[in-house]
Amino acid sequence: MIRAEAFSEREVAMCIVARMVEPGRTYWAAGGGTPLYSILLGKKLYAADAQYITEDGVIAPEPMLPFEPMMTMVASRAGYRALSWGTMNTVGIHSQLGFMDYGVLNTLQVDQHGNINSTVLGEYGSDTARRFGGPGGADTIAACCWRTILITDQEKRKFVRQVDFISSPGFLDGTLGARERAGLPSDTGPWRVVTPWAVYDYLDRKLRLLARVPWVTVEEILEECEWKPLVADEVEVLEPPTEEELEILRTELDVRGQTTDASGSWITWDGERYVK
Amino acid sequence: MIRAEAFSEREVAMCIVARMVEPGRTYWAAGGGTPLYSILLGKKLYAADAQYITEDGVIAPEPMLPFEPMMTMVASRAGYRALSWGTMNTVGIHSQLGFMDYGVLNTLQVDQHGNINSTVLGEYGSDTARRFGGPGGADTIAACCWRTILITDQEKRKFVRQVDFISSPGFLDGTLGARERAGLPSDTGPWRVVTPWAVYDYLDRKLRLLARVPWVTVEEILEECEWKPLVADEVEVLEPPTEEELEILRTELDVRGQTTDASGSWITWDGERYVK
Amino acid sequence: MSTPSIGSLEILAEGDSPYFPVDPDGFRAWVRDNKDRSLRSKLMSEKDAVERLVGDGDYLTYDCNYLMRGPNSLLHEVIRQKKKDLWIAGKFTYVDVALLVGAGCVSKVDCGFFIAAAPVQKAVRDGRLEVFEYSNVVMTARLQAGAMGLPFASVRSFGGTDGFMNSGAKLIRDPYTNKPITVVPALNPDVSVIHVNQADIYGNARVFGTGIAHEECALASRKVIVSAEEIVDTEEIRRDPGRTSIPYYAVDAVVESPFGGFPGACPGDYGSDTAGVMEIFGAISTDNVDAYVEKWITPFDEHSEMLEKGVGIKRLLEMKRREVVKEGYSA
Amino acid sequence: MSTPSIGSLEILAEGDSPYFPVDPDGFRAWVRDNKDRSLRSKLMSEKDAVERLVGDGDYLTYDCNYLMRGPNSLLHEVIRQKKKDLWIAGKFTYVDVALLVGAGCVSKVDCGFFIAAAPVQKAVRDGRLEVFEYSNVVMTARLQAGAMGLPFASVRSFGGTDGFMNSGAKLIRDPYTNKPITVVPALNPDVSVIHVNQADIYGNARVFGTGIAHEECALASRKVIVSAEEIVDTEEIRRDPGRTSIPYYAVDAVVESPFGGFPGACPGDYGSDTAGVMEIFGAISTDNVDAYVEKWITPFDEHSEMLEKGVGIKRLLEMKRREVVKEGYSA
Repeated sequence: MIRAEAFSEREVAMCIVARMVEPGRTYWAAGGGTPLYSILLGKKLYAADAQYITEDGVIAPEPMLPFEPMMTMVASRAGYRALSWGTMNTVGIHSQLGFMDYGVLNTLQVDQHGNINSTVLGEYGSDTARRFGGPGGADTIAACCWRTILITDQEKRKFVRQVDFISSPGFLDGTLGARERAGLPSDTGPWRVVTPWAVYDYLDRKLRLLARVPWVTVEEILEECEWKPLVADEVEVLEPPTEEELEILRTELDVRGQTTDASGSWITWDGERYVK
Repeated sequence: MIRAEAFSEREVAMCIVARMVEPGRTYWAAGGGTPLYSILLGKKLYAADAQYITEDGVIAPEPMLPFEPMMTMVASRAGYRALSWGTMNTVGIHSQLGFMDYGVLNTLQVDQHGNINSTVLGEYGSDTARRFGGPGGADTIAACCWRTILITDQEKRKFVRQVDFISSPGFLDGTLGARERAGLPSDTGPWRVVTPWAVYDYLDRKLRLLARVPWVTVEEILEECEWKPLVADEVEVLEPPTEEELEILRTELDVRGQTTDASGSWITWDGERYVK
Repeated sequence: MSTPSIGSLEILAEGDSPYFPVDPDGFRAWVRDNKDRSLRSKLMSEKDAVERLVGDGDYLTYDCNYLMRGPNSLLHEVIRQKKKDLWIAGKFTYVDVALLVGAGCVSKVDCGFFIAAAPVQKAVRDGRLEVFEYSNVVMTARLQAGAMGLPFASVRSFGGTDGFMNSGAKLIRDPYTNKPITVVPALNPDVSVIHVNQADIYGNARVFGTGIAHEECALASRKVIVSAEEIVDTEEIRRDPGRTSIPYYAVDAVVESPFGGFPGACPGDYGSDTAGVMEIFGAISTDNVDAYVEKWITPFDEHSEMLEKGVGIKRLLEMKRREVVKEGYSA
Repeated sequence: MSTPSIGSLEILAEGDSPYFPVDPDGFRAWVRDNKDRSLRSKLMSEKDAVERLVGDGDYLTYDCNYLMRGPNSLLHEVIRQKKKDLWIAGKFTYVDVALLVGAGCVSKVDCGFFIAAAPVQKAVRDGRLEVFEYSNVVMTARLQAGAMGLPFASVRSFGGTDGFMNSGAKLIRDPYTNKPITVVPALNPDVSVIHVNQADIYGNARVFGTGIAHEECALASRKVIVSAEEIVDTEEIRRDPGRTSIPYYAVDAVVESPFGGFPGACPGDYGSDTAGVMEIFGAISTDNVDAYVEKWITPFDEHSEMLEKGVGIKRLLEMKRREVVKEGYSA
C-alpha cells in the first residue's frame, strides 16, 4: 500500500472509519455521505462480508455506483441487488432487536459523554438559537445499535463539554446506568469518535483521545476541544490514507467530490513530512 | 323465488345470514364453514359488492370454488384473485382500526348478553370440564368488528343464561359501558344471533327474540333456551330457503355437504306446511 | 360505574410539548362513517382531491419526500390552493418542510429530520412556526401505532434526549420487566398524500422498491390521497395480491399523476431532474421560495400543465433514461 | 441512582397465569452473541437442525399449521427426536397441538385455537398439559411485539374475557386517552420452525400467498429453523428484494425440504394429500397418535425417506396436480 501524498481532511476521516469495518458485522449507515462512503470503502478493501442497512430498509445491497447527486436513500441505485427491501420501520425494528452491530453517523456537535446535537446551536427556544435539521435516524442509531462510530470535524465549537441539545443519546450525564434508566437498551452506546485529526474512545463513559494523524500533535488536537478530554497513555499515530483508498473514494464512490470537497483544507507530503 | 321443499336446519341458518349481507360492507368471516358460505351466498344473490376478509389477511377475494376439504384458510383457492394478501396481523389490525363492519362466526355456547364460549363446558379447570378449541379469531371479531352475527344451534345447552367461560366478548355483565371499561372499542358488540329456528337482536344489551321460522312456534324456541329471553312485540316470521339459495349452496359452495350435513335434522314441505 | 384500580405503573418522565390529539375510538368512528368499503372509483383530479380532502389546520403527512417518490403534484396543489396552518410530519425529508413553510402553508411541524433552511429559520424566529421534537423512527413508530388503532407506541430509543423533553413522550415503568420504557403518542393524521408506482381506480396501490411509511400513513390517516404514476386495471391487482401495498378501503382519492414526483425521482419509473433538484435546493437556501412557487406552481392549473409548458418532453424523457434499474420494480 | 416517579398509571385488572418470561435486553444480547450476520451457508439436514436448535423445555412456535404450509418435516423430526416438555404456541392451528401432545413432546400450550381432541383432553385431565388462554390475534400480537424488541403489545381486544383472567394480560389506563387498554406480554420463543416456498442457503426466505406470522416468528425467536420447498440462488433473491419475507440474519438453519408440508398443502406448490389429511384427523380423533407416529415418523430417518417409502411419487404428483393456482405465487 502506497501512502498518498495529497488528500482532504474529509478523506482522512473516511479512510480511518473504513479501516474499522469488520467482516460479518452489520452497519447502519446514517443517510448517505461520509458514513456510507466509509462503509463502502471498508467493504471494498478490508471486509467484503461486512453488511449494511439504510434508513429506508435496504438490507445488504450491492449498489450501482456512483450514486446520483443527493440520491442515496430510497434511490434505485442505492438499493440495487439488496437481499431485502423494507421501510423505515424495518431498520428501526431490526436495530431495536439488536441485529445492528454498528451505527455510523456524523454530526454537528458532540460532547464529553458522546451526546450528539443536530438540532440547535445556542439555547433551545431562544431568539439567538440557530435551528438545524434534527436527529433524523441518528437518535435510533445512537440508542439501538450496539456500537456507534461518530464522524465529525475537529473544531472547538463542535467538540464541546456539553452539547446545547441532546438530539441523539451518548452516555447522557455520564453516570453509570444513565442510558438504562432512560429506557435505552443495555450495553449500548458511543464507541468511537473519528475526526480528520484523531480517534477517540470512551473510558468510564468519558471521551478519551486514542490516536492522532502524523501531521498534528496532541496539543493541537486538545486546542480544538472546548474542554480537555482524557488522553490515552500511548496516543497511537495513524497511517495516512493510501493511494488505493483514495483511488476508490474518488473514482468509484464520491466521483463528484461532493463529500470529499465538503471540507476545504488539504494535507500534502512535502518530501519530508505531511503538512496542513 | 321458489320456496324450497326440503332442506337441513344448517342450510336454513346460512340462508338467513345470507339475506343479511349488505352491499359495500366488509365482513370478517371466522374460519370457513357456515360463516364463509353464508357470506358467499349473500354475495352471489343479494349483495355482490359486499367484501370479506379472512383470518390470514385475504382481502376481497374471488375464490375458486369449491374449496378443498378443510382447506379454507391460507388455501390458494380461497385467496384466489384477492385485492390484497397479508397475514393474521393484517386482519387483526384492520378490524382494530374499524374497517370491518361485520364479523360472522359460530360457536358452542352463547348467553343472554351475547358472550361467547368456545373454550370449555363445565367449570374451567375442574376435572369434569370438557376442553374445546379456544376463541381462535372470534375474540377479535367480537371485540373489534362493528357488529357481530353469531350462528349457533337452538339448543338449551347452547343457549344459556351465563356461559361457562367468556372466550369472546358480548356485552359482558350487560351493564352499560362494560365493554368500554374492559378496553374494547366503543359502539361495538353483538348484533344478531341466528339459529336454524330464530333470529335474535339485543335490547339494552339483552338477547331478544326477533323472528322465527314458520315451522316452529315462539314457545318451542323458548323451550330451547335455558332462560326466557326478551321477546319482540311482533315476532316476524321468516321466509324459508329458496330453491335458488339451496342450488348455490349445494352445487357451488358446499358441494361435499360437509357443512350442510353437519346438522342432522331436516325440514320438509308436506303439501300444507313445513314439518320437522 | 368505574373500575377500581388494583395497582399502578410509575411515570418516570414526560415531555411537555403539545402533540396531535390521540383518539383511537374517534378514528374508528371516522373510518366507519367515511371510508368507503365498496368498490367505487375514487379517481379524481389533484385539484378536486386537495379541495375536498385537505383542510386548513389539518395535520398533513406526505410519504417519502420531494426528492424521492414524493407526492409533489399534490404538494404543489396544496400550495396552489394556499392551504393554511397545516401541522406536518417532518420525517425523513429534505426540502419539503422549507418549501411548505416558505409557501406559508405550515404553522407546526413534528421534527424527524428536515433541512432547516432560511424559510424555516425565519418562521421559527418570527414565531410563525412551532417545532416539536421527535426522530425519523419515532415518527414512523407513532404512525405505525396510529395505523394499528392503538393510542401509543413503545420504543427503545428517544429516552434521555432533549427531544424527549420537547415532545409528547413519556417514560413509564414496563409492568413485565419493571424496567423503564418510552412511549410516544400514536399519530393519526387528518390527511396523508402518498405517491405510488401503480394504483387501480379503487385505491389498491402498489409501491415498488423501498419506502418510508406509505402503508402506515395510509392506514393511520382519516383522509388519504394516493397519486399514481399509472392507473392499472383491478384485474392486474388481482393477478398478484401479494404486491398490494395499500388496500382500497383506506384510500379516499386516487389521482393519476405521471411524473408526479417531478423534479424528484420515482424509483423504477424515472430518475430525478438534476436541474430541477438543484433549483429547489437553491430556492430554499437563498430564501427564494416565492420565486420558485411563482415559476413552478402558480402559473399552472395543474401538474400536467406544468410538465407540458414548464418542463417539456425532452427533460421528461431524460428522466426516464436516467432510471436504469428495473429489477424488483414490477409485479 | 434511581429515577423518581412523577406520576402513575392505574392497573385496572390482570390475568393470573404464568407467561413465558419477557426480557427484551436478554433477547438483544442473544441476537448479538448468536445470530450470524455474515453470509454463511446455514444449509443442514432436518436432523442436525432439530438436534442443534430444539431443546427440551424450549418454547417452540411453528408457523401456519399441519394442513397449510406447515413445517411438517421439522415437526416430525421433533417427534422423532423425542423432544420433551415443550411450551408451544397453539395459534391458528388444527391438529398440530393434539399431534405434538399425543407424541409426548408438550407440557404447556398458549391457546389461540386448536382442536382439543382426545390426546389434549386426556393430557389436561391427567395434569400433563397446562393450557394458558389467549386468542389467535392476541398471540400474533405478542409475537409481533417480540419481533419489535418490545416488552409488551397493546390490543383493543381480549379485555373482559375469561381468557384475559387466565393469561398474562393486564388492563392499564392509557396515559394519552385516559381510557383502559389491554397489554399482553411480548413473546420471544426459544425456537421457531417455519416452512417457506423458497430460501437461499443464508436464510433469505420467500413466502408466497398469505400467512399467519412467519415474519414475526422469525424475528422474535432466539433460534430459527427455516425449511424450504426449494433452495434458490442468492442471485435470485437479489433480483427481487421486495419478495424477501425473512432476512438471512434472523435465520439459524436452512433445511431443503421438498414436500415438507406433506400431508398438508403448500400453496402455489402443491395441494394437500386428502388421504393423509383424513389420516391425521382420524388419529387425533380416535386417540391413535402413537399408531400415526409409528407409521409416518419413527420408521424413517428423515422426511425424504418417508416420501420415498411411505408416500411414493404417484401421490406426490397428484398433490402437484391439485395445485391449480399459480398467480401470485412467484417472484
